[in-house]
Amino acid sequence: MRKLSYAQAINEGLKQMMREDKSVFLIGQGVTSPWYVGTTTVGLLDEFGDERVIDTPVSENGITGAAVGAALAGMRPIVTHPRMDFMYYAMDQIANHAANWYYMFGGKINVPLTIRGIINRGGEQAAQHSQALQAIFTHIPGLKVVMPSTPYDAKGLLISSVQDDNPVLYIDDRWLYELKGDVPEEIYTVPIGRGVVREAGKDVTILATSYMAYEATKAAARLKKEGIDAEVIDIRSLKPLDEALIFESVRKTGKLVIADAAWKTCGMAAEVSALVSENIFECLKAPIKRVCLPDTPAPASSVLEEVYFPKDKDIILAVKSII
Amino acid sequence: MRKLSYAQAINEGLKQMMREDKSVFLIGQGVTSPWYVGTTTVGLLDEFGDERVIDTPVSENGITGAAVGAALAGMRPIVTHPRMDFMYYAMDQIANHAANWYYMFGGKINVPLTIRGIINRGGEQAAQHSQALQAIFTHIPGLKVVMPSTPYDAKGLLISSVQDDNPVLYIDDRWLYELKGDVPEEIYTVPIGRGVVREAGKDVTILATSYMAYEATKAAARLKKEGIDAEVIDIRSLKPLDEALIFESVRKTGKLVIADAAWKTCGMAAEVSALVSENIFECLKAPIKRVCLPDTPAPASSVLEEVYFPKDKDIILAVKSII
Amino acid sequence: MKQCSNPITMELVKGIPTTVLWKIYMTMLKIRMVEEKIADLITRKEIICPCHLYIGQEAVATGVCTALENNDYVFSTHRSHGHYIAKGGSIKLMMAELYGRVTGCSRGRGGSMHITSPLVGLPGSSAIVAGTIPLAVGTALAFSIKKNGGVSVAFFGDGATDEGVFYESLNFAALKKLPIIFICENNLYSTHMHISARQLNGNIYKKAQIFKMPGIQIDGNNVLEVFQAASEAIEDARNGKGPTLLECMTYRWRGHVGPNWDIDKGLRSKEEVEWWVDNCPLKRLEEFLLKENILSESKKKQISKQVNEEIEEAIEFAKESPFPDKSEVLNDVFKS
Amino acid sequence: MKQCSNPITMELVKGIPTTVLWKIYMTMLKIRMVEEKIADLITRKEIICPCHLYIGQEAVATGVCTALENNDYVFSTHRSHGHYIAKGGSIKLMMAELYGRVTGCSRGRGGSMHITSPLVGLPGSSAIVAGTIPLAVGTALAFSIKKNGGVSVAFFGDGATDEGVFYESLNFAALKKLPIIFICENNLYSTHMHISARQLNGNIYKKAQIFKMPGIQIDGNNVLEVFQAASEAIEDARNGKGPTLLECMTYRWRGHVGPNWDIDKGLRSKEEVEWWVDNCPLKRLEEFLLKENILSESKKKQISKQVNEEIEEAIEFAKESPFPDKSEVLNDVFKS
Ligand SMILES: Cc1ncc(C[n+]2csc(CCOP(=O)(O)OP(=O)(O)O)c2C)c(N)n1
Ligand SMILES: Cc1ncc(C[n+]2csc(CCOP(=O)(O)OP(=O)(O)O)c2C)c(N)n1
Ligand SMILES: [Mg+2]
Ligand SMILES: [Mg+2]
Repeated sequence: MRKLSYAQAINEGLKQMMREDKSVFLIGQGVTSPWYVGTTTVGLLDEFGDERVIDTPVSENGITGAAVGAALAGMRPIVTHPRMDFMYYAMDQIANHAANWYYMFGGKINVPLTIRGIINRGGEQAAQHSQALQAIFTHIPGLKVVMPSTPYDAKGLLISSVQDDNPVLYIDDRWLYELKGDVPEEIYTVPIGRGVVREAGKDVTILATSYMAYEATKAAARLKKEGIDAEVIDIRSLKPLDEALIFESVRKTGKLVIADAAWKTCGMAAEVSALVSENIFECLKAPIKRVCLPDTPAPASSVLEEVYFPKDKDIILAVKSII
Repeated sequence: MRKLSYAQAINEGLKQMMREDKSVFLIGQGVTSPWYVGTTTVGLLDEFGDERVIDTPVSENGITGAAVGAALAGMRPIVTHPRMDFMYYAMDQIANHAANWYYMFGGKINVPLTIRGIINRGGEQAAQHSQALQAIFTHIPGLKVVMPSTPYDAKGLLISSVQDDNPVLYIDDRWLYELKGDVPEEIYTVPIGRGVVREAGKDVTILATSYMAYEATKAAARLKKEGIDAEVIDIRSLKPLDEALIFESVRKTGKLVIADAAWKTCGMAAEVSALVSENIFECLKAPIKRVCLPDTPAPASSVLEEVYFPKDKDIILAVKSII
Repeated sequence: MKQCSNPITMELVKGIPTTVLWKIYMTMLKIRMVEEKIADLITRKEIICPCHLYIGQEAVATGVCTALENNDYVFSTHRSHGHYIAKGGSIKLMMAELYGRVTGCSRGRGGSMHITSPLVGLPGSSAIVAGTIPLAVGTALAFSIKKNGGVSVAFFGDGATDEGVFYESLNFAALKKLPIIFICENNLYSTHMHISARQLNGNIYKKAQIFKMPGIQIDGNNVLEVFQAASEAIEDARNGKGPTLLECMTYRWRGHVGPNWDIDKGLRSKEEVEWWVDNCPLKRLEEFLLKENILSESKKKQISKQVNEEIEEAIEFAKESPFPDKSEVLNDVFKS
Repeated sequence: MKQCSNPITMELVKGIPTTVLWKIYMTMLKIRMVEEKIADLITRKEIICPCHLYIGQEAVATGVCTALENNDYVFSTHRSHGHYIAKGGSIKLMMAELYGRVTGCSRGRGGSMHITSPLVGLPGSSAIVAGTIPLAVGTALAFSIKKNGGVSVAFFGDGATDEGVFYESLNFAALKKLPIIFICENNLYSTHMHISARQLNGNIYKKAQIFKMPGIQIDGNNVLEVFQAASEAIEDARNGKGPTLLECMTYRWRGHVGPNWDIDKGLRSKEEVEWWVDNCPLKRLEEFLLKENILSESKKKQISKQVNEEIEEAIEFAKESPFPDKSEVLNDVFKS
C-alpha cells in the first residue's frame, strides 16, 4: 500500500473531509502557516480559501468558543491548537461549554466539533512548551479523546472525529510526524473507542498511548530477544476506553505496564490501573506499573529532557520489575 | 474547647493571618460580599480596608495572574474563586505560571500564593455551577492541593497554605460550612501532606477526600453496627499525598474503598488506587473500589442530583461488595 | 450615562404595524407576568433551581428579538427567561424545566440557567459570565460561511464586559465582518458590585471603537428605541456590513438571584431602585399605547387574560409532568 | 501609523547626562552584539533551545529600562534577551542558561524563554503570549500595598494584545491606579501574521482610552524618544497617577524564532525588511552621538571592545560550565 508520513496522513484527512462535507472548516492559530503546525495544513488554504481555512489572532478562548458556536449552528469545525500548552486559555469554552452542552440541554442540541491539540515537546522548549494534557480532557465528562500513533490511525481517527456528533479532542504528537506507514487513499474511519493489539504476547500487557505505543513496540521487540513475550496494546481512544480489550489482555497475561508520556498523578495510567484492579483484580499476578513523566514541569536542558521523557528502556525496566 | 463552624474557622484563619503578616491580602470575586463566599469573609473589609480586601471585576485570569505577580513581589496573596467552575478561565495563570515558576527558573524565585477554590454544588445549580476540580490541579506539577473536611483542619490548613512558600490550592466545600467542631483560638497549623485516621478499623480502609470524609465516617458507624470494622482516612492533602499513612492502613486491612466526590476517570481515586497496586500489591486482598461522581456533567433536577452526588450509602455498598 | 426616561414618542412607532406593537406589548407583559409568577413560586419553594429574574429589563429582549427572524440565533445568559420568551420559546417547556421535570426544554437537566429552544433559534444559555459571547460569534461565522443571511445575537450583561473573552470576541467579529449584534444589557451591577467599582470608564459602547465597530448607547427601557436600534444593526449585519455593539441602559429590579429586592444590604439604595421602578419599561409602553389609542382598554384586558391563561396552563403542565427517571442521570453525555 | 524614522534631535537629549547617553549606547550595542552572537551560535548548533532574537528592537528595552530604578520590576516574554540585558542581567548567567548549563540563571531548566534575574528586578519571562501582563499588574499591586514607590513594567508584543487577559489587566490596573507601565512593542507581526490580519484597528495605544488610561504611540526605534516617554510615564506611576500604555513602533529583523531572516516565505517582503534595517535604532543613535560629538570614535571603540570582551567571557563561562546533574530533573518543584 501507499506510504504516507503521519503529518501527510493528517493533511490528507483534513483535505478529504473538507472536500466531502461543506460544513467542515478549519480554524485556529497557524493553519495557514508553513511551519506552525508542521506540514499538516499545507495546501489547504489554496484549495479551500480563507473562508474555510481561518488563521486567527492569539485568542484561544474566543476562537475555541467561536468553533463551538459554529458547531451549534450545524457546522463541523476543526479548531486547532498548535500546542496543548496554549489550551489552558481555552479551558472554559472546552470544559464548561463544548463538553456540557449536549447533556445540559437534555440532548436537544449537540456539538459536532473536533478540537485538535498538538503535543510539541523536546528541543529544550521547557515547561510552557512541552505539555501533554490528555488526562485533563479525559477527566472532563462530555469530551471524547483520541490519540493516534500511526499514519493509518492519524487519518482514520481524524475522519471519525470530524464525523462524530460530539466534541472530540484529537491529540497528535509532533514526534510522530515523520513516521511513515500504510495509508489508504480513500476515506476510511478508525472507530473511536477501539484499541488495537500491536504485538500479541502472553507474559505481560504493555498498554500505551500515542507516541508511547511506538516506544512500547520497540520495547517488546527487545524483550522478545530476552525471552519475554509482551503484548502491546495501543489504546488509541482514551475516552471512550476499550475496557474489553484491556481486560481480555490482562486476563491472559496477569501483568500490566502502562506507558503514557504525561504526568503520572491522576493521569491516564492511573485510570487504567484503577479500572483493572476494580474489575479484574482476581486475574492480577503482579503490581501494575506506570511509565509516565515524573511529576515535574518539563525542563529545558537536553541533559534533563533525556531523563524526563520516558523511552523504551523505561518500559523494559518496568516490565522486568514485575516479571 | 470552643466550637466554630467550618465557615467561621476559615474566617478566623483569614483574619489572624492578615493580622499576623502584613504581606497577606485577600483578592477575588465576592470577598466583600455578604453572601458570595458564604460568611467566610465577613468583617474583613471593615478590619483591613479595601487595600487588603480587594473585590474584583469578573476577570478570573487577570486577577489570578495579578495574585501570582504580587506573590513574586514578596506578598502572600489569597486569591478566591467563589466556585471552582470559574477557575477554568484562570487555568493559564495557575498551570502555566504559578505552578511552573519555581521550577522553571531553577529555584531562584518562588510563588507564595494561596488559591482558594470553593466547591459549591447542589440545589439544582447544574453543570456549570457544581464542579469539583481537585484532580486537574493535583495532576499539574508544582501545585500543592489541600481539602479540609473539619473546622479544625479548615483553619489549620488555611494557615499552613498561607505560610507555605509555594502555590497551594485550598479547596473548601460549602456543604461543610455549617458543620461545627473544636477550633483553638490561637494560630496553629495542620501540616500539608499529612492525612489523618478518623476511625480506626481492621477490615477495610475507606480513604476519603473533603466532604466525603464526613460521609465516610457516617458509613463507618453504620458498618460497625453490622460488624464491619472500617478504618476511615481523611487524606486532607491531595498533593503532597500521605502515602505512608495509606500504605500502613491498607497493609493492615488488605481492602480499600476510595471516596472522592469528583469525576471518576483520571480522578484522585484512580491515583490512590494506582499507587496502592503499584507499591503494596502483595497486601491487597480484594478489588479496590471507587466511590465517585459518574462521568457525566452535574444535572439540575433534584431527583437527578440525588443519584449524582455520592453519599454514605454508596460507600457502604462499595465496602460490602469487597467484604 | 444616557438619559433613560425620555418619553416614548410617536416618531418611534413610524412604520411599525399595530399588530407588531401589540406583539411587543404582549411579549413584555408575558415576560413580566412569568417572572412575577416565578418569584412567587420560588418563595413558595415550588421552584428550587436558582433563578435570575429579568423584571425591569423586558424592553431589551423584546425590542431585539422582535426585530429578528425565527432563523436568527440568540444566545442567552444566567438571566435567561426574558430572551427565551421574546425569541418565542414555549413557556410550558420552560416552566417544566424550572420545576425540574423531564418534559422541560432541557429534560430537567439544565434548570433556569440552561434553557434552550433550537427550533426558535435559541441554542442555549450559559451560566458562565461572558460564556456565550464567543458562541454567538461562532454562529455568525457559520452563517457567513453558509451565506444563509442569518444573524446572530449575543445577549450579555455589563459584568460580562469585564471578561477578556468579550474583547477577543469583538475583535474577531469585527475583523471578519460577521453578522452579529452584541447586546450589552447594562443594568449597572454584576452581582453585588456596581459598575463604578469595576470599570473606570463605564461607557461600554465606546469599547466598540477600538475594534472599528459601531457602538451605540441607548435607553434600554424604551422598547421602541431598542427595536429601532436593533433593526438597523440587524439590517447592517445581514447586508455584510459587520457587527454592532448596542449598550442598552436598564436595571434589574430584584436582587442578583431570586425574588428579593436586595435593598438594605448596603449594596444599592431604595431611592435608586424606586427611580427605576418608576421608569418601568412596561408601564412606559402601555401608557403610550393607551394614550395614542394604539391599544384599547379592552384589547389590553384581552392580552392580559391570554397571557395569564398561558402561564397557568404552563404551570399546570409543569406540575403534572413526571420527574426524570433516575437512570436519566447517565444519558446524553454523548450523542450516538 | 507613527512615522518611525524621524531623526534624533538635540532637543531629546536635553537634561540627559553624557554618561547616561553612553550607557544607553552601550546597552543597545550589547544587546545587538549578544544577539548577533547567539544567531551565530544557533547556526553552529551550540545553542539548541529556541531563541527569539531581539535585533532591531533594542531601543525599546534600552529606553525603558534606563528610565527605571534597580528595584523596579520588569516582566518579559519569549523574546526576552533584550529586556534582561537592559535591566542589568548578567550575560554570563544568561549565556550559560542558553547553553543548558547548571550555572545558568535558571539552572538550565528555563532556556531562552525563561530567564530571570530577581536581584536586578526581573522576576522572569513567560513563553505564553500575554502571560506576564497580569503578573506585572500584580507586582504593581504589591508595590501599591507596600507603598514602596516601586514601578512595574510589562513588556509584550502586538500579538499579546489579541489575548483577552491583556484587557482584563489594563482594566484592573486603571481601576486601581496601579504603578505600572504597559510597554507594547509593536513589531507588526505575531509569528507569521501581520497585524492587519489580526486587528481591524491597528492602533494599539488607543485601546488605553476605554480604560481611561493614557495611551501613547511612539517611535520605538528612537531610543531617546522611548526614554523620555517612559520617564514621564514612570514618574506618573510613581506619583500615584496610575498606569500608561506606551505603544512603541518597531520591527524584528529576523524571523519569529531563530536566526533566519524570514524573507521569501511569502510572509513579508524584502523591501519591508530593508526599510527597517535602514532605520536601525542603533545606527541612528550612534550617528547622532558621533555627529553631536557626544561620542568620540575612541570612546566608541572602547565601548565596543568592552562589550565584546564581556560576551566572549560569557560564552567561555557557559561552555566550561557543567550540565545539570540528571537528578536535577526532580528538584525545585516545591520550595521547602
Ligand atoms: C465566569 C464566572 N464568574 C463569575 C460568575 C458569578 N456570576 C454570576 S452572574 C454574575 C454577574 C454578571 O453580571 P452581568 O454580566 O452584568 O449580568 P447581570 O447579572 O447583571 O444580568 C456573576 C459575577 C459566573 N457565573 N461566571
Ligand atoms: C498563548 C500562546 N499562544 C500562542 C503562542 C505561540 N506564539 C509564540 S510567540 C507568538 C507571537 C507573539 O507575537 P507578539 O506578542 O507580537 O510578540 P513578538 O513575537 O512579535 O515579539 C505566538 C503566537 C504562545 N507562545 N502562547
Ligand atoms: Mg449587570
Ligand atoms: Mg509582534
